[in-house]
Amino acid sequence: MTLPLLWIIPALPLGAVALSLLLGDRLGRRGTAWLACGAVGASFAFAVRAALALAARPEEGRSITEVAYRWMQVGDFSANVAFLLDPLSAVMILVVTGVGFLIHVYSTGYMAHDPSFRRFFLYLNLFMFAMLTLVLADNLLLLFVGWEGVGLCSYLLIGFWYTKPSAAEAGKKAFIVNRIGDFGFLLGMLALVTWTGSLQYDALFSAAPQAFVAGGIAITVATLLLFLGATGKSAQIPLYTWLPDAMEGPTPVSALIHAATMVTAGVYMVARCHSLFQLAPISLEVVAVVGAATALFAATIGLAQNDIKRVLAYSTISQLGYMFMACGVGAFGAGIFHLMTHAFFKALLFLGAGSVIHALSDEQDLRRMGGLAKKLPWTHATMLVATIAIAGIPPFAGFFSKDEILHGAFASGHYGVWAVGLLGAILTAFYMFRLYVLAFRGGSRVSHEAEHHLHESPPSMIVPLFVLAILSLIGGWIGLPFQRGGHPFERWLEPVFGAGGAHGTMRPLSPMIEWLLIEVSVVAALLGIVFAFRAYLKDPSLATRLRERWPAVHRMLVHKYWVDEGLDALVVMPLYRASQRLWRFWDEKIVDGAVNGVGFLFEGFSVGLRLFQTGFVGTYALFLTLGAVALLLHFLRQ
Amino acid sequence: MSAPMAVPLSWMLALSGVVFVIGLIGVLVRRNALVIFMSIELMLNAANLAFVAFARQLDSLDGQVFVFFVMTVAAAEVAIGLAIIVNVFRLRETVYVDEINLLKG
Amino acid sequence: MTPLIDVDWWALGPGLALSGGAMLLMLLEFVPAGRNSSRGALVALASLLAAAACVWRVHEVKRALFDGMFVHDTFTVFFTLLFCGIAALSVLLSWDYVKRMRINQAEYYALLLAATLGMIVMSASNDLITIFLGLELMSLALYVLVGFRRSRLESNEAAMKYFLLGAFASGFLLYGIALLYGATGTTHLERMAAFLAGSPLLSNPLLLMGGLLVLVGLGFKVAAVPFHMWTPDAYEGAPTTVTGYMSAGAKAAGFAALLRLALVALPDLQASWKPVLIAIAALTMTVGNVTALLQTNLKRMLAYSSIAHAGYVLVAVVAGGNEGAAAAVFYLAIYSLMNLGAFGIVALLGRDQDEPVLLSDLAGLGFKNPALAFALTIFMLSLGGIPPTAGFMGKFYVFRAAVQAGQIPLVIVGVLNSVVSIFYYLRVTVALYMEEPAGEPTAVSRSIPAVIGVVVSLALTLWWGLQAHALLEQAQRSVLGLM
Amino acid sequence: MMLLLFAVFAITLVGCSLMVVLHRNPVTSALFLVVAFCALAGLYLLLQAEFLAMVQVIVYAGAIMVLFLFVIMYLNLKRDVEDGLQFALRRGAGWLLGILLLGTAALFLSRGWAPGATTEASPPPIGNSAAELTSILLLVGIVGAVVIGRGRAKPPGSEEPAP
Amino acid sequence: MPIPWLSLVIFFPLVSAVLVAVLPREASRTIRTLATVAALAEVAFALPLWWRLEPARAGWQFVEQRTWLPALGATYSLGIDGISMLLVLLTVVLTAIAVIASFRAIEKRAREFYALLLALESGMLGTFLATDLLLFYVFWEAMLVPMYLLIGVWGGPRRVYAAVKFFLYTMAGSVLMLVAILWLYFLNKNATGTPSFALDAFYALSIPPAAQWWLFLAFAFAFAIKVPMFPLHTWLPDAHVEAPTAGSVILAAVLLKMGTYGFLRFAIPLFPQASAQLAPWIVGLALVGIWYGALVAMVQPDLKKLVAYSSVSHLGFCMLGLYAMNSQGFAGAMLQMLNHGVSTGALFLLVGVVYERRHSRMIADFGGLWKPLPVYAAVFLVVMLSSVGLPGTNGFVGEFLVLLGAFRTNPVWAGLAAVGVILSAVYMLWMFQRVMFGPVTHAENEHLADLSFRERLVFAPLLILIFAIGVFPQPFLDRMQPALDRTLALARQRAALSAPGRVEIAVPGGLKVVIPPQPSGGTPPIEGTRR
Repeated sequence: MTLPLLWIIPALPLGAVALSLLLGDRLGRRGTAWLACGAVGASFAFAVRAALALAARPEEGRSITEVAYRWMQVGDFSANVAFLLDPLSAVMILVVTGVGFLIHVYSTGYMAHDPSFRRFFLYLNLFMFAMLTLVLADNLLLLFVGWEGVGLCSYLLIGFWYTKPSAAEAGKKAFIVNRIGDFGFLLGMLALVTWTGSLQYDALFSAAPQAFVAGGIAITVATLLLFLGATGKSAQIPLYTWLPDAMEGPTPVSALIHAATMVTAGVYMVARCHSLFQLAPISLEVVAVVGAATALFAATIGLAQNDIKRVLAYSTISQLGYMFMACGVGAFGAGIFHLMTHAFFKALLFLGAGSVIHALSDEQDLRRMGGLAKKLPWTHATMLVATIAIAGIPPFAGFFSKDEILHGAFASGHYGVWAVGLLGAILTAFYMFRLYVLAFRGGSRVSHEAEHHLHESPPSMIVPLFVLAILSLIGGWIGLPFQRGGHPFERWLEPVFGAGGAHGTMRPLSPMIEWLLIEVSVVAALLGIVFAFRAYLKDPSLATRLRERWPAVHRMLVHKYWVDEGLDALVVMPLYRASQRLWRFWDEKIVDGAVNGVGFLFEGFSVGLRLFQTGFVGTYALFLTLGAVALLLHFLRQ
Repeated sequence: MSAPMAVPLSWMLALSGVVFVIGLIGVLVRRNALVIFMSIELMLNAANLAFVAFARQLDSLDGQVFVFFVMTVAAAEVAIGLAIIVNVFRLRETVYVDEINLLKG
Repeated sequence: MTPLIDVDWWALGPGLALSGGAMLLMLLEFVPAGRNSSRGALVALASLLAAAACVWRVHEVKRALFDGMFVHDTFTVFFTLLFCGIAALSVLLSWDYVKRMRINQAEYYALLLAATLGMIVMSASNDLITIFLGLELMSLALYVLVGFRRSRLESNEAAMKYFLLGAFASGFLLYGIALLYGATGTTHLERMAAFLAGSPLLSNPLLLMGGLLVLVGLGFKVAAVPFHMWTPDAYEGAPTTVTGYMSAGAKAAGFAALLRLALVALPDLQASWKPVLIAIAALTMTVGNVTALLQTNLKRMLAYSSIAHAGYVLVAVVAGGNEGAAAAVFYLAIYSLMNLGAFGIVALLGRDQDEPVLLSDLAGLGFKNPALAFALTIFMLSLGGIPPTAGFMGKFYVFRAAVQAGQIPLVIVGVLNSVVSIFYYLRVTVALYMEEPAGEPTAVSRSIPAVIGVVVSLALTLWWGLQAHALLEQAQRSVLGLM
Repeated sequence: MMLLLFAVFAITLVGCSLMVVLHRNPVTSALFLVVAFCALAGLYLLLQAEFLAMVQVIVYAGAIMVLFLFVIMYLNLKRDVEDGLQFALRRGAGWLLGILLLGTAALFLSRGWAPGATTEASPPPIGNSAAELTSILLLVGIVGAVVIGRGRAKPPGSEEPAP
Repeated sequence: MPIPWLSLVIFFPLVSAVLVAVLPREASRTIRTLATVAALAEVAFALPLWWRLEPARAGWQFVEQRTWLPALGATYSLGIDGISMLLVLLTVVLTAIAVIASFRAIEKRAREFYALLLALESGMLGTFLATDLLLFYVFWEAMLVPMYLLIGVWGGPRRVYAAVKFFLYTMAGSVLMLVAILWLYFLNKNATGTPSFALDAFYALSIPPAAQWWLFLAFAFAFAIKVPMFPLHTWLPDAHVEAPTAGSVILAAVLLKMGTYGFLRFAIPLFPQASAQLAPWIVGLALVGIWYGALVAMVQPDLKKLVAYSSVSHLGFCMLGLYAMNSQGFAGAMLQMLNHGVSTGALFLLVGVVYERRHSRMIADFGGLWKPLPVYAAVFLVVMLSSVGLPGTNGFVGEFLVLLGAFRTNPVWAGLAAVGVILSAVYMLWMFQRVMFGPVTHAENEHLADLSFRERLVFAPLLILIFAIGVFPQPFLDRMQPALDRTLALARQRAALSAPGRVEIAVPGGLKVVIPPQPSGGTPPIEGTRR
């Protein structure tokens, strides 16, 4: 079997970036589009080839490492630029390149009229490179390169329309909040390398049980630091605030980066380091609790948002919470499974939303939509598929993965987590269908201006929607439950997460209870859907009444619990003011004042000494005599 | 050994010291350049007295020779000093040192 | 037996050459010459060269002259050459300056030679009498030189102050000598040392008081605090070339006498003197530098700076021993050179009527007259002790000697002082390069002899900064004679 | 006898010196100085330095003081006006310092002092070289006095007189 | 006779400077060309050191030794190892860039400007190459003069204040070092009998702990001012802001490195015990510097000042790495020195570019520059990312190694320092946002010219270095590491010479300072790890 040439997968988009930089505007729009999509498409092809090659190997040999070169070696520390292909990274590269390719294609349509067309694809390709590096890296340090690289691209793409101050601000916020996470990640890495001696996965994971006392403080702190990094990248409490703002970027970006791929890097990383987390039960609990809390918390905010993309953003945060919930309860496979299905339907949702926004001439407010089903039939259809998928109605993809997570939570005894997850599922179904109803059903609230230009999107946008809709429908079938020895997806990941994988720590449940769980979750989803239809289609006054009944709650939700404002008032402004003081007062007055003070002191001495120099002979003689007397007194004293 | 000193050396020294200090005080308290100069001459003479007294005590001529040179030096000094003072007076119409302080600070 | 035509004549050469030159010049005054005649300068230069040549011819020899009143040794040779050099440079700098100031009289050079002779006598004397006579010879000549511009108020004010205070200090010196004589029975330095050697009389109050008063007198000459207060006034008022000459020569002569007295006559007294000298050294450096900080008149600023430099030399004196004395000698040579260079440039800068050269007069000169500004900058940096100039080497060697002697606190005071001093030296460069002239830039005299003088100082300042080895060896050799 | 003479001379010397310093009129000061120098010459006689006594009278009391008196007369000086607070302060400081100096010196010497002794049998015939030096010195004195005090004559190369 | 290569490298710029200085003032083209050629030729002279140096060989290479002041034992001796080689290359490259970057910025008095710049280069190179302490000191101080003049003559409105402050501040620090050098010299003389200022001689000298203390303080004070470490940093913002672009570049890129170089070369290996005992204090100041520099940088309205304060922060990382006292820390610090030279140098050049066009450096005068200046913005972006230490750029490798080293010595240090990673992003991105993003707020910014060909040429080598060190750091690490390891070994070995123990230091005035012994050994055991 030939080597799968892993390095070429990230190298292709990077090559496209370089080529684009080199050729500049000579490339033209068509050329740019072909180059960008072609590179990612080729990457996808290589990814498929690599995955097939991997699958062709016997189960125990499903781990291929390719060392490109030695990156750095200092003393006993060394790190390579090396790529690892195993079932987990195979899944990831397929998702990343696959969804990425579709979004590239979609973008050629969506961005067709943007003056910075080339720059957009440059960033997008750069992102693909970084993301692929992230998932293919065979050590944490290289992963970190990709990790920060995607952060950079996210920063650039959020601020793509840089003349919009809000976009620039959002980009900066994303980067900085991510940096806070990276701070944790970095320290976590330092801890791991200091005590295990390596950041290379194999070496690290095999050394960890010897280096750390299971459940000890060191491993707990280290993993929590890593998790802090994950919360930053994957927008979990407390570092989630950047993601809603990130919607300032172009919609394909939201789809690719802030839904399908980058934000899941945290989940990937936690899953990748599962053996470390398993050494630290407390950390796992934290992961589960943070995941569950985020899932619920973001869902509640999603209830009251009116910006179509923001609803989706909070939904993303919430869904990412589910993934962490899965990891936290030990169901890593389920987390990755949900990661994959979520990539499909959330990308679809965003792209659909993009299509809507595109059609409505950049209108994003749900209150000025409605009744679009007839005008945008393809968009409507695909969006509906995605909405059902995220709501968790069988046999759509979301159902399988979410059910898996809830099952894992229940089976591992995290009943509270399970309950929160279930509640989240109701809310998810509700706000997603609220979005659907407000946008596509009912009467039109579209402004005249927009009405006039209303049109269905071009094929370059519709085709990716269609493909993704199919994936959202069938993507979950590889995870059909109730098969002996786990379902195919889980078996595929077994070499990574170990035999019994996700269920390693779980009590097997009786089939009856499993069925019951499924029924409960389906019913929950349906409940949400029905309520959404009731409140927003059948009886719109219901929503209003609810709003009026609990105005405080509503205000709180609309303002997202005032978290941004709170952070601004409690952290940002004080820091800013303190820095001002530090500069204006401490630095200029005290520190520099001391320095200049020495100067003034000497000048003062100088002025004083000059006073003695009166120009009178008498004074001079007096001082001369004084000197003689002083000398005499000195000797007298001896 | 010389003939026994009728006047003890210490008395002579005390006298020379007193005269020296009187001259010194003159320099310090007077403003007239000429008087200051005269006071300086007093100081020099006090030193001369000390020299002579020591020479007597030590029975050596060195001291006396020294005094002779000092007198010569003093003569030259007076010539130059008075010339300078006269010149100052010609330009400024004063010999009060307190009125002569263009240069200071 | 031919004692008359012995090597003594060569050793006496400087004295003969200089006194002969001085007398010739005085006679020349009776032969009328043009206003711009250079004959005085030429004669002076010739006698200085002759003096230097004579002493150089016998620089390896050590012997006593006049039955021990003078001694011709390496120390004498070094200082004789130094004084001849200082005087020669001063003659070069004065060449056109005196013409511009309309004081081009042969007496000017005659007095210069007389003062130089006085300095040489001070450095060569082995007896307090000749030290006193040399000092008076130098001082009297300098009093006149300071007041040479009779019609300028500043000049004769300076002369009067210098004279009155100088005579006052001479009184102290004389009384001190009298007491030393009384305490030891001799004025001869070596016999004094012999008398004191092993004697229990070291704490004799007469001796201590005598030393103290002599210190006052010599301290006045070298401008050590608190006997320094005449310096700025005299320096400012005197004709600039005279200022340069006296700041270098008189100080070096004072130190030469002090060193000889301290090392030859009173070596055993050093222990009791050390604390006093430490205090004086620290005070001298600090007062000189701090007072200089805000001066705006260049000459006055340099005057204060010269006070501070006396402090550095005193640090070397405090260090004592071979190394300390060598460091003092070394420093004096370097200091004389750079200070003369600086004053030489000030002399070049003065306008016709010798307006005081203020810092603001230098504004914009840096790019108007780059060569001159460069030279002045180098002299300032050298005075400040910034490598790679001779001033750094001088300071370095002084501080090295002091560290060796364990005087680390004093060295720290010294190095911090050099930081303070840099401030006002930098002000000169600030004016030169970083300020725009308010009106017409200051005129610069184009005197070729003076330029030669400045270039020589500049070249040596730089050369000794890079490679001071030869001078260092000479300095070390020069003090061997004293031990 | 000697002591009596010493007392007389000493009292005259100190008294006249004080008058030199204290008297407001410079002419009087100069005259007192002459007397003081004469008293000093007397002391020299007591100390068996007859030659010096003679020189003292001739050179000091004669030549130098005449020069002084001549200059004082020439300058036609009035009585000194010496007042004002600053001056009073300085005068106070002057007296204080003078007395302090004297006092400390006396205190210091009272610890026991001893004159030295001539160590070598034959004192060197000094004078030879020193005399030559003094001749140059006197020459410088003359030249200096001439240069400074040249009056209104304008030799070539000399500067314009002051306005 | 072998070619005195190092002397050639040191003095070639000086000779060129003299040549430039004697050209007629009007020949501005010739002056510029000559200066450029000289600077590039200097790069050509120095570049072969990269290959010719054998990093693994112990001791100095390309050694030159001549008598200088035999009476004092001072010699003219030069030598190079991996550490100084990299700094020499940094110096020559940055000087060449500074020369080329000044073409348009300096029109007045160009002759003097280039001459001084080249003379400065000589001084800097000499400082890095001298292996005799007196020679080192001479270069160290001599270099102040040209820098002082560069700031003072071609600087901004407060140039005189800044220049004089720079000079006095630096000198105040270094004179005490001179005293320490002398002390050391006599210690050595007393121990061996031969007077010498040779660094190797001092390396072999056993220094009593109490003396080490004072000596270390004197050396460290001089270096700390140069670094600059908090709270001795206030000369830096002034000097940086007022200096002309080339001056700021050299100042940031090279001059500050002399401080860290001094620590690495002198303070740590010569006085290892004092170093170790004071390490917590120095690290404390470094950490304060990291935080403080970043926070103060955040609120600066002036671009140059912002970059200047960011230097304080970055150099804090260098110091932290050095005082981690292990391979990673040393390598990180060394790499960070290079990185800071490249990145901050580039930042100053970038500020200079807009300053040339707009004669303003105030952030408020810009905004939306991306639109008129896309290439400029892109370069700025890359440099900024390198400065915040984004992986893939040089900054990351250095920062990571520093943090790794620090973590190994004390995890808390690393934790506190890592906050700097966040803060640097905060101030840099905010600045970038205000300058580049948003609408064009000032009409005069609409039609600014983008980078010219010459300017692109100036930035090209820097961008290449940014990525080269970021992606392929190993060649750089290979060259510095043996020398760093030897230094570290030397320090450890010297520390072992005299047993650690309580040190009592008599302070003038009768006080006594007692320093408890430092627990030796590596990382303190952390609960939950198995060693």
